[in-house]
Amino acid sequence: NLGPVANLTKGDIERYSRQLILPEFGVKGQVKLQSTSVLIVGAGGLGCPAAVYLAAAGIGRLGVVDYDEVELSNLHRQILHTSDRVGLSKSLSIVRSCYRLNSNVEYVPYHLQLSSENALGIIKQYDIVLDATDNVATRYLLNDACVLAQKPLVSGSALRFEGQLTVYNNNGGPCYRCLFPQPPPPESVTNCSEGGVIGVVPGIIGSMQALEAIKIASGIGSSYNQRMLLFDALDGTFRSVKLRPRSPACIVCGNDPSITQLVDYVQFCGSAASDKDQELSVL
Amino acid sequence: NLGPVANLTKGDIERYSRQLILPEFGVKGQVKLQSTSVLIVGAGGLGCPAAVYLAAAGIGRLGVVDYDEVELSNLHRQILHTSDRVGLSKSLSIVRSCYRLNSNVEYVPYHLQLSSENALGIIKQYDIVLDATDNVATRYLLNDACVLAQKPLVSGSALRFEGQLTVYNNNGGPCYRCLFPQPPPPESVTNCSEGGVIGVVPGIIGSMQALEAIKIASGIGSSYNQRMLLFDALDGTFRSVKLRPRSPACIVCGNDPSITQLVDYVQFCGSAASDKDQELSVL
Amino acid sequence: KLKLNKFKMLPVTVEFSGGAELLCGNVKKHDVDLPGQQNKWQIRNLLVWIKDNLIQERPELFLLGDTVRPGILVLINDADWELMGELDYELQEKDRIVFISTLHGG
Amino acid sequence: KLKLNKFKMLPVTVEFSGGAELLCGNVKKHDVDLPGQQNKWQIRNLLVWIKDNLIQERPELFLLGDTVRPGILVLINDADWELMGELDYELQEKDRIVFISTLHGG
Ligand SMILES: [Zn+2]
Ligand SMILES: [Zn+2]
Repeated sequence: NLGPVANLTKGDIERYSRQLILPEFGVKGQVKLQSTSVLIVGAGGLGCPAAVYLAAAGIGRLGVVDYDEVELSNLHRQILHTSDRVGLSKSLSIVRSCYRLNSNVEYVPYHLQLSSENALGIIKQYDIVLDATDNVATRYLLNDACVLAQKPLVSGSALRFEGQLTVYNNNGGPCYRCLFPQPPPPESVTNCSEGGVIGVVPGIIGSMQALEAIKIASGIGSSYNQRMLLFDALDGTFRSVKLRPRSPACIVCGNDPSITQLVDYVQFCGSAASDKDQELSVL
Repeated sequence: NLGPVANLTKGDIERYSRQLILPEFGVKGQVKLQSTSVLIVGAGGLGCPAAVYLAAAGIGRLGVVDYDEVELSNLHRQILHTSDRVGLSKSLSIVRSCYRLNSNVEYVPYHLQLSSENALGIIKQYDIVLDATDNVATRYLLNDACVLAQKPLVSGSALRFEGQLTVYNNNGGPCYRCLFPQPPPPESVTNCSEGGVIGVVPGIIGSMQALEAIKIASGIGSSYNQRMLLFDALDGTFRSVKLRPRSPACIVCGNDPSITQLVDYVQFCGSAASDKDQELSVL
Repeated sequence: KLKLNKFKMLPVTVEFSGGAELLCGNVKKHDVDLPGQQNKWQIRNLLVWIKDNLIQERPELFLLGDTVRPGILVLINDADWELMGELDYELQEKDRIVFISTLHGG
Repeated sequence: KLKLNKFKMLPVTVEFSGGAELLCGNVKKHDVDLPGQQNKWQIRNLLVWIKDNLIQERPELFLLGDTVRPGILVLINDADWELMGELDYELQEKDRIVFISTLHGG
């Protein structure tokens, strides 16, 4: 007994049959998924696998934000772009690739840089947000916007042979600021352009972001509230660690927040929202 | 100091720059990768992510074996196929998608069913083999062929919310028969058509297969010789367990093997090499 | 009248995955107290106890003769049971024994 | 002449990841014996000991004042140190203390 099928077309039932027959997911999970909207911020190494698996599973609406264009040096890890799209908008490129896989999803490419001015207006239109960005300033911006708009933030990151994953601002778990009230010193921050990355590492973390978003959307719930996954590709190990809960003293998600609207994150972090213009640093 | 660049073109250096700057990988790793050939058997949920990340990283030659054509019910997890390719050869579909991402790789699609007659001839032309199949008979066939041809076998599998990964026949580790001398009773075997699967689970396992193949090819070496990764997507946990070493008594990889050429695997397993025609079973 | 067991109970964790949990009412993790007995608990005794106490359907998909059926991998504290003595392994308190049905899908 | 320490050494494991290992000669795992001392070893003492004994370059990217610099997450036996008392936590034998530099790339 698979439950109600009212909202699923015959084509849906065939396309999604292999997940419909899972009792933990089923028609109920599929219908919920199809009525959920997910915003992916960052159309790079994390955003590509996250987008394609959410599209494949039949998410209702998928927004993709990126201000950048496809470059040749992206293609070792950003698997939804193609050689002949070098120079094209990354968000548009992701949408084109996902559309060919599943045209039932509503796609919204945003070719723009997320900012304190536009973030809340965009995020408010989505149920779940994925942080697939590549810099500290946008990570704080996205965190604060998700707290203010009350959206769960599925956060992934990758560098060299390592990856990290957690879900912020969900079910009593911490937000990014609860964990990191102060930004790191700019000279301690390394991005993929400077530090390098094995392409399949963001592939695995981005896929995990899609998985956790699917679990939240379908009602299963995330395994990474107040937990963080640490992946080391060199020795092939995954470690799951317990994090602090939401901090009542947090200046954005606490009981008496002092941040009630978005601020200037480039100033706060002392670094720009780009992975291109920074000088080489140690870690 | 990045080492010799003799074998890398200017285009290569730009395309792979983010992995070239990793000291553990570097130009040396890239050159090794580009002179390595990988055969992926199975162009489905595991084969798609494995193929695309190997292609993106710049593997030298990529062979893809599958006898099947794209179906609509594949598309929730087999992310390199597209809606308008339903009916097209899966191996060809994977090659077309990978070619658009990286045309520097030599692609060889095999639209055929791997059999005791053709397996050795194909496998001998590759350095590393990925088991991305969906049935027991082909898994034993592939194991025996890799032992006879002395190739490492990076094995992945996925069902429902779970995935498993290991590397057989490598560095003193066991082969599939060392671990499982007898095939499971056919009524205990479930495939993705019957049991269902969350699409991103083979996505994560297939990506891990690509990672281990890249580590073997580039000289880093695999973390999964004599180890198995167990992934449970429902609770988001990964567990790595220690396996037995190669068995001296193994009938194919042991000291006095009785299997010195490929046998009849459908008869051995009591089941056909297809995920379509079997009756529903419990697990 | 209560019949007291003069031997100490042995607490262990028994887990099933890869589909083997479907034989146990779809419950993956079982914290169990094995009844006290004069002899040490070996894996061979545990298998019988599991068949009698945890398996709810189709025991032939768990046991074949006196051992697990082909295709089930047994782990003792995250190591292949072949490294630990297989059926002869003597259970210790808090041991974690895992039965994994190997997957074949892709 | 050997100067004997009458207090017992404290063996712990210190690990670095996410790039923090680059400050320690790119070595991720350090099994160390902390010298015996009259008072209990707290994390606050460990930080100083690490700075003096493991950090090979740019200590300002590890410590800021008497605590770790912003952006480093400290784990005590796989739990966020904030759950364990932070600087005041008293080290136990075989504890595993991990310093993770958070990643921002994608
Ligand atoms: Zn907070
Ligand atoms: Zn063998």
